[in-house]
Amino acid sequence: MEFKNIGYALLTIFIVLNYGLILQGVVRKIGARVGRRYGIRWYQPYIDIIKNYAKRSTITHGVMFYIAPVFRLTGGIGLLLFMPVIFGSDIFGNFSFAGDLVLVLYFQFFGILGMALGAAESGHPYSAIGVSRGLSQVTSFELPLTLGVIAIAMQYQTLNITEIVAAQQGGFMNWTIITNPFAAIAMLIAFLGAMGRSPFDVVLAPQEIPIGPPTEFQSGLLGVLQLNRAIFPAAKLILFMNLLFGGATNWAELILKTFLIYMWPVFVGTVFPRFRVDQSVRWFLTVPLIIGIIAIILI
Amino acid sequence: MVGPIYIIAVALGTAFSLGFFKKANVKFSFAFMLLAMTFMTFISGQWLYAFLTQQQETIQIFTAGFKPPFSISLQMGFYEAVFLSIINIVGLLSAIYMYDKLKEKGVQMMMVFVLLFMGLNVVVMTRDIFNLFVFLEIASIATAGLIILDKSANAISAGFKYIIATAIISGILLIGIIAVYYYAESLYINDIINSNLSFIKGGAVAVFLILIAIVLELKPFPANGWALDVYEAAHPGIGTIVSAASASAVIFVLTKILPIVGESGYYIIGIIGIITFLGSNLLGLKQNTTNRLLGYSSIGQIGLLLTIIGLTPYLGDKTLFIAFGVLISHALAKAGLFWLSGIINSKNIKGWAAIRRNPHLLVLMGTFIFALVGFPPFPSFFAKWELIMQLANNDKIIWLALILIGSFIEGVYLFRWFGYAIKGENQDLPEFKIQWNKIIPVIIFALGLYAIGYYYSTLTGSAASLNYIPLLFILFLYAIDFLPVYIKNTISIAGIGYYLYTIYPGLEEFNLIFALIFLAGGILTLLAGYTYKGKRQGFYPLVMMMFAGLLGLIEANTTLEFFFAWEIMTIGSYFLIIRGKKSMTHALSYMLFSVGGAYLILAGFGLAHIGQSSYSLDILANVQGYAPIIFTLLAVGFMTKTASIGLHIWLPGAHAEAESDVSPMVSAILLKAGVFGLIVLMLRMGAQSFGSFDIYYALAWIGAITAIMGNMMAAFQEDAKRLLAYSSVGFLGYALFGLALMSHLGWLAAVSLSVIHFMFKTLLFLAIGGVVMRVKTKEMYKMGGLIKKMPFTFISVLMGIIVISGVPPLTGFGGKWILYNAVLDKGWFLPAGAIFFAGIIAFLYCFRLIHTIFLGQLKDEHREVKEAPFWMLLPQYIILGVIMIFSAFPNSLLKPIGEVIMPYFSDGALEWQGQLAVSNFGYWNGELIMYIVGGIFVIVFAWLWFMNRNAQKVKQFNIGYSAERPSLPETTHFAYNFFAPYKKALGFLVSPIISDFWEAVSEGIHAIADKIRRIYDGNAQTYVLHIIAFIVIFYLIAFGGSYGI
Amino acid sequence: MKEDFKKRTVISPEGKPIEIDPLKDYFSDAKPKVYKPAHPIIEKFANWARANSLWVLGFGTGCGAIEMRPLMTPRFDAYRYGIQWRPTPRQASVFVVSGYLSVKTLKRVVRTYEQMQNPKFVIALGSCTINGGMYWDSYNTINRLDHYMPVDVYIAGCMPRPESLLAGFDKLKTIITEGRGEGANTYAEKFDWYKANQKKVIKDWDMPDYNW
Amino acid sequence: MNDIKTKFDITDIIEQRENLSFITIPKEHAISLVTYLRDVKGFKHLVLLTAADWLEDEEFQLTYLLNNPDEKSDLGVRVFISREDATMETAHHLWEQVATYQRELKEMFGIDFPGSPDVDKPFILEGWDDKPPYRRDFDTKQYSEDTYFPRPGRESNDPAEYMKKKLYPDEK
Amino acid sequence: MEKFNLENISLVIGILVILIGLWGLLTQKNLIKIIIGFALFDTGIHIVMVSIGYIKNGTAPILDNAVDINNAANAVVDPVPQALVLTAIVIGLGITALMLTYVLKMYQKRKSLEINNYNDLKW
Repeated sequence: MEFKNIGYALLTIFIVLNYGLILQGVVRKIGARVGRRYGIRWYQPYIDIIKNYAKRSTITHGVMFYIAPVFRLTGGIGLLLFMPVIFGSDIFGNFSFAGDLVLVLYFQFFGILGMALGAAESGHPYSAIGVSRGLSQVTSFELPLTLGVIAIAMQYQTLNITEIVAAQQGGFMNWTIITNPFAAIAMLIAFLGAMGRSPFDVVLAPQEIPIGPPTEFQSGLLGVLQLNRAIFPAAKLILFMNLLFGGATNWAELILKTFLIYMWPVFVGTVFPRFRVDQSVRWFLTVPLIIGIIAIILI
Repeated sequence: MVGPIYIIAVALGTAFSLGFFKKANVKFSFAFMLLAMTFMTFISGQWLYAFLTQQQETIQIFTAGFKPPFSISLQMGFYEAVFLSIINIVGLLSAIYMYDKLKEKGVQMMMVFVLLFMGLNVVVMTRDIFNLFVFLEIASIATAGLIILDKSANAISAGFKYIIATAIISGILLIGIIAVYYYAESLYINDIINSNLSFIKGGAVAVFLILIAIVLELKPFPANGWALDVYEAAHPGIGTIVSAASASAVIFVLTKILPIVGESGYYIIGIIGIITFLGSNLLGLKQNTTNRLLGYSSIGQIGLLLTIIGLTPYLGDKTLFIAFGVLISHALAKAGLFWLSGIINSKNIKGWAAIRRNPHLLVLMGTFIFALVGFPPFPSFFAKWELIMQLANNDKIIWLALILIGSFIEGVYLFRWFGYAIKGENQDLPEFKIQWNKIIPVIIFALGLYAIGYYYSTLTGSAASLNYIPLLFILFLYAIDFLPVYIKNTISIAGIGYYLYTIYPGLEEFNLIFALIFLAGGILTLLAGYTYKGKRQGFYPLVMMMFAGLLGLIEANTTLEFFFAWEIMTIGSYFLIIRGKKSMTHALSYMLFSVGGAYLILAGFGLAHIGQSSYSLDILANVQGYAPIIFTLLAVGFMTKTASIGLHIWLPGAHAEAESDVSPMVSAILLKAGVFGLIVLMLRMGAQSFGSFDIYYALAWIGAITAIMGNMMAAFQEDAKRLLAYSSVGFLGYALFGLALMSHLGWLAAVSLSVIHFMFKTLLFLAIGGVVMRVKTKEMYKMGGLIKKMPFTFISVLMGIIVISGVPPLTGFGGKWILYNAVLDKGWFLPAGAIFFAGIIAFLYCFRLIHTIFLGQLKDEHREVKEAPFWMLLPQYIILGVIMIFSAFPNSLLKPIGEVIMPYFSDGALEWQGQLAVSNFGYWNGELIMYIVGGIFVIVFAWLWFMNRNAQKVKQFNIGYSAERPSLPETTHFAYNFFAPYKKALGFLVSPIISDFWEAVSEGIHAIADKIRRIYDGNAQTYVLHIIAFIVIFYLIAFGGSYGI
Repeated sequence: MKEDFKKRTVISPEGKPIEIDPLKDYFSDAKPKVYKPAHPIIEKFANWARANSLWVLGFGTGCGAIEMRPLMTPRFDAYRYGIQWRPTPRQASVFVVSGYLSVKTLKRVVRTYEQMQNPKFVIALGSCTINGGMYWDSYNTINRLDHYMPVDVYIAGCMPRPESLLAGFDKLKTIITEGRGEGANTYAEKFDWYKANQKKVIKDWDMPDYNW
Repeated sequence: MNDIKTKFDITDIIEQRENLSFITIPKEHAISLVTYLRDVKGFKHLVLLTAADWLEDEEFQLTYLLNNPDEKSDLGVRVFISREDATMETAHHLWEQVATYQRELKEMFGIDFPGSPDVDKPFILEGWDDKPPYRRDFDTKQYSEDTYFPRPGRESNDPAEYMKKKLYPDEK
Repeated sequence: MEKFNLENISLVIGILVILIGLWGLLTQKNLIKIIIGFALFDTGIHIVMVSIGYIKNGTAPILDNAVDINNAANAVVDPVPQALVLTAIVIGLGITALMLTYVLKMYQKRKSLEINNYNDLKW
């Protein structure tokens, strides 16, 4: 590791952050257009973040509450940096030499756990309810995801993401989604849960428990969370792109692929209504689980 | 040397001369009687000494100067001397014990008493069967006479039943004797033996009648209702005599008679014995009446002895060792318990809670109970060990199984009783006062048990190396129990530390790792002991006993040492667990699972010993046959300690109810004993399978399901310590899974997870223990918001749960990463999926733990709660430091473990490049991750701090609450049934199927016992009918179709 | 005052009685602060962002709530102006008080307003908030919202149509960009006056002076 | 109806419609009548309990409006109680929800119902310290002007006049 | 006719008395009658004992002139069973006496001789 890596990492974060924000805006815009609305401006997420940072007063419920957004954003950035973003690029390989796929999978929880703790310290019952729902849902979609990951790791005989991407080079017929469809389907369904969009958005459930865990967060704290909301989904998209869709050799390819992958939960989300938690837990542990098991058996 | 004939002379003389004393001189006459008893004891003891030290020859005494058959002959040999000593010592101490009663009843009773023992003495010594009959009758008439000591109607009617039954039995005996005489034309036993009666048509029947009569004197199941009533109703002193002295004498008679019967008699004795053993213990289950329970236990023990005698052909020259071990433990322990029951004076076993008022009495009772069940260091332990080894060696698997089942059932009711004594909650406890004459005999017998136990251990060839130093240390701690806590704590820590220091150079491989977990862990948890004030009576000896056991496991080279240590550990932990609040039922279930598990281990070792001369643990490596069965038995035995699914139900309660610093000991340290056992087993036995079915695959699934179930149940607990306890269940599931993989990485994962589990579970249990100590409740939803009051505890819990959940950068992730790689190496994907599912479920309970206790709303009552005591925090922060080091430099933990595993599994080892671990599949650099995460964290935090440095601190009700505001913290803290939707979706998985199963088993057995015991309807005639039916049935069995037994 | 907010004595785990004053112990009693605007250039940029990211907390008190809903529909689509709805006062910047305020409601409105973070803006909807409207002589309905909290924009009407609302939001944007949206600071500066007015009508004042 | 008349001391009966009538009864007998109606006559449902202030007669009028779901008919029981001593027997033992009505009446009219649960707790007004507001001698306009900072310059116009003047200023 | 010799007859009678005694012991509800049953049982055993020791045409086992010393073993009735019977009778007496003592005590306690009244201890 050299110090220039840090510079490269900052560059990656910068690009992905912007990409994430724009993606967020564009997707919401698309959602609005589906509903025959004009929708927000594509740069609205930027304004929101600036607005939140420009808030003058902040309240805090305690230490955990204060550093929860830090945990969250660290989780998001870490997830991004532990993955090779652009295949074959020294600059955007980031810190993927520190750990493999297992690290990436487990590092997701770093932010989730930290956020949950902070939200809980706010003392707001809705936060706790949101966390309860969120964790319940995470546990359930993690099972098909794990099965899919094992299947993929076995398929390529490695846990090294770079090598997994390398093995998928040379045309889309080499992509995992073609070569190992069951694992890919199981993981893509789990991906729906991971993105937290409808029908699996009961965690935030704006009409029900205001917005779940972040209910009490405001101003700068919320701003940090918003940054994470830009980076974290983008990082997840990149992970799935790397695992299932052959990775990307340049930014254009990355943007195209991740955008299209994102359309999958967006599409499902605009079509299906919300599941209750027990329903989604049950659902994840039936259909996707069976697909995952088939994927394992077929190895 | 005083001739044995003087025993009779003295007894008779005393009995007659007592008649001259007047009632006024009752004290003097008692002294006179005592003198006589002492003299009898002296004579027998003197002979015993002579036999033991100077090679004394067996002597024959012929009365009236004739040789047999024309005279009555007595024999004094080594065995006679032993039995006479036991009987006379029991007699002497009984006399002392019954001083009050005898004094009250006067000289007549003393006469009867002396005559009873004269009868028993002669019964042992005589070689003439008619003489035998006469003195048996004298003994039973005397017994019946003594029963009247108690004036209650029950005692009298019991005595009547007794006399009717014995009269019938003696009638049978008489017929047998005369018939034998008819065929053998001699009453001298040696002559009868030579005449081979069993091969004569009628002779066999005659012999059978004698045999069955003697057996009936031993109260075989089910023809024993009369004896039970006596046990229940008569004075406890009588119970002692009947159970300890008379039974010993009759057992001896049986061994005298058996040569007449010949080889085939053993078979019948064995069957009767095992039926008695099982039946009587089964019925004992439903007993609540102390003395009747003891009666059932007595009969059960005699049944075991009969079984052992019946198995003589297979046990060979070990019979004596085994039988005597069982007999002496039974005699001393049962006598002790009967005497204790006379002191406590509680008819119902629940009333025994009264015994707690005097802890020393409790120690005595514990001694007797553990001796009866066959725990070390008592003779019965070695006897049972030898018994199982020999049975296994002779392929008597069914007998082995039945004996273990019987012993287990006996353990159930004895420990239930003991539990009531230690922990039972009972309002109106009987008052009792301790008289010296009553307590001294009890103490003598308790000490005798220890002494004989030690002597016995030296007789066992392989046990010579048993390590008694820790036990002496325990004794020392017991002696200084009156000192305040901090002194004893320091001494204990110093003791463990010194021992660790001395054995450290000799340790290697797994022994080193586990020694560190056990002993260093012990020191850490003991540090928390400084928190306690006062004396903490009885705590330190018990703790040290557990650690002595754990230590013994590590030092064990032979199966016996291993088992010895295992049992010592069980005793210590049992007492530690039962010290907790409301722990009675949990401790019982712990004990039962432990005893059951121990018996499986015993059976496994026994089978492994087939065809082996050595007792070394290495015999496991080349067992002769039964390999998969041995493996399964041992594995299941060890899994009772690791609390794998199905065998886990003892754990949550036991761990949750224990004291704050005991929970980490039993949870973080004790469970590792099971892991250690599994490692010892797997290293030596290697891969095993039933046909094509791989046992390890099954183990992996068991591990995976244990992990899921443990974690899920943890997520649904309201009780913080119970949550942690279930979490232990789950985590040991991972360890089991890792071990089952049988690969380098699997073992690396399992061992490192064990180490990590030890660390974080100690951390968490201490932290939660500190919280519980402060807030005085374990229900999590009653806490909340404690972060502001106990920030240091919060930090350790936070780190603990990050480690549990395996989130990078802390060290828990290392275990998960290795497990992933191990699984991919091995190719067991479905259980792997389950294991990782379990890992994710861990998040649920982790979050719940920290949220409901430390976050959310602080409760009214807790507004002035203080931080946990320093001595609770100190060990936590030591562990925390170690965790941080292991997290940042994972190879400091994993590399040594890997090197230990290397000789056994070398394939697929990790390759270390600095802190970078490389496996076949992936790589991981703990140090780098730590830096990266730390770096990002600091930068983001700095940014946030810069933007929001002057944030307004608000209080707990300042929340956006739909324009309202909360009014009570209780209603605002979302904590109860935290994962309600999850429970709705998956709760069916954690429905208590397993506890229901065990409960149903237990209920069923109890119901059967209840049905069967209805045969004892309390009517003397029914009992006579039982006796006759018993004779007829065994006649049919013995002569089924053909003559000749 | 609700029973739960009265002083009570509980027993600590050690058995010591503890006096609890919920209003003091459970609520912060800090006074609001006046936050000075930053450097004009930064402030100008910040105001632009604030103006274009109006996160609305709708307080539907009466019939007015009905008129808010259409703003989200495709027909009016307030989102395109950067107006979004936020369910918690912590995150919202615009407080829309839609309609008449009974004394009881006023208490909640004040509390909610105080829970929002500086800078915050108030849009008062309908005649009732201006002068009581049809409830001008009611014994239980306040007449002028601006006596109880700083109001940036009044939208007259009974009720105002969604178009007026949009016009009002537009007006608010102008006010913010011009740097006149300092209601939160005004509130802090004239805190005593506002409090006196509030306490005059809210008879059972059972909360701290400032609800953080 | 005749049955009631014979059994109770009815002072007045108004038969508004076929299925709606009002009967007036002295205060002392009201609850027993209501009980009778509920238990015997099938008026199982209490529609409402309300009051009117007859300031001039120095009386409050309480109306228990009962409904007979089987016959689909309503019956109002009117009770006049004096304004001076505005108390009435409680009826919460007949219908639980009456307690709520009585709380409201206590708050708004100052009619007391001794024994009714929580009758003294504030119902919708929090901390009201003036005369009960529904009493007609309470001047709500005055109160509002004193309390709620009336906006100066409020004038009211007849909309028809105003628009006429504005649109057709020339016409008279 | 061999079967109907003295020893066989007494043997059969002895066994019959034993059985009658047992029958009485098992069926009678009165304590005294039960004891009588036992006494019969005991007596039966004694008869059996004596009859087993009997040698046909043997004389009393007294070594006087009537018996040839060298042939004594065949000529006299075996003396041992007779000695045994004496002892057994004494013991039987003792037991019977003790039983009666017990019955006395029991009667003093409960004023009843019905065996079913003494079933308190069971199970």
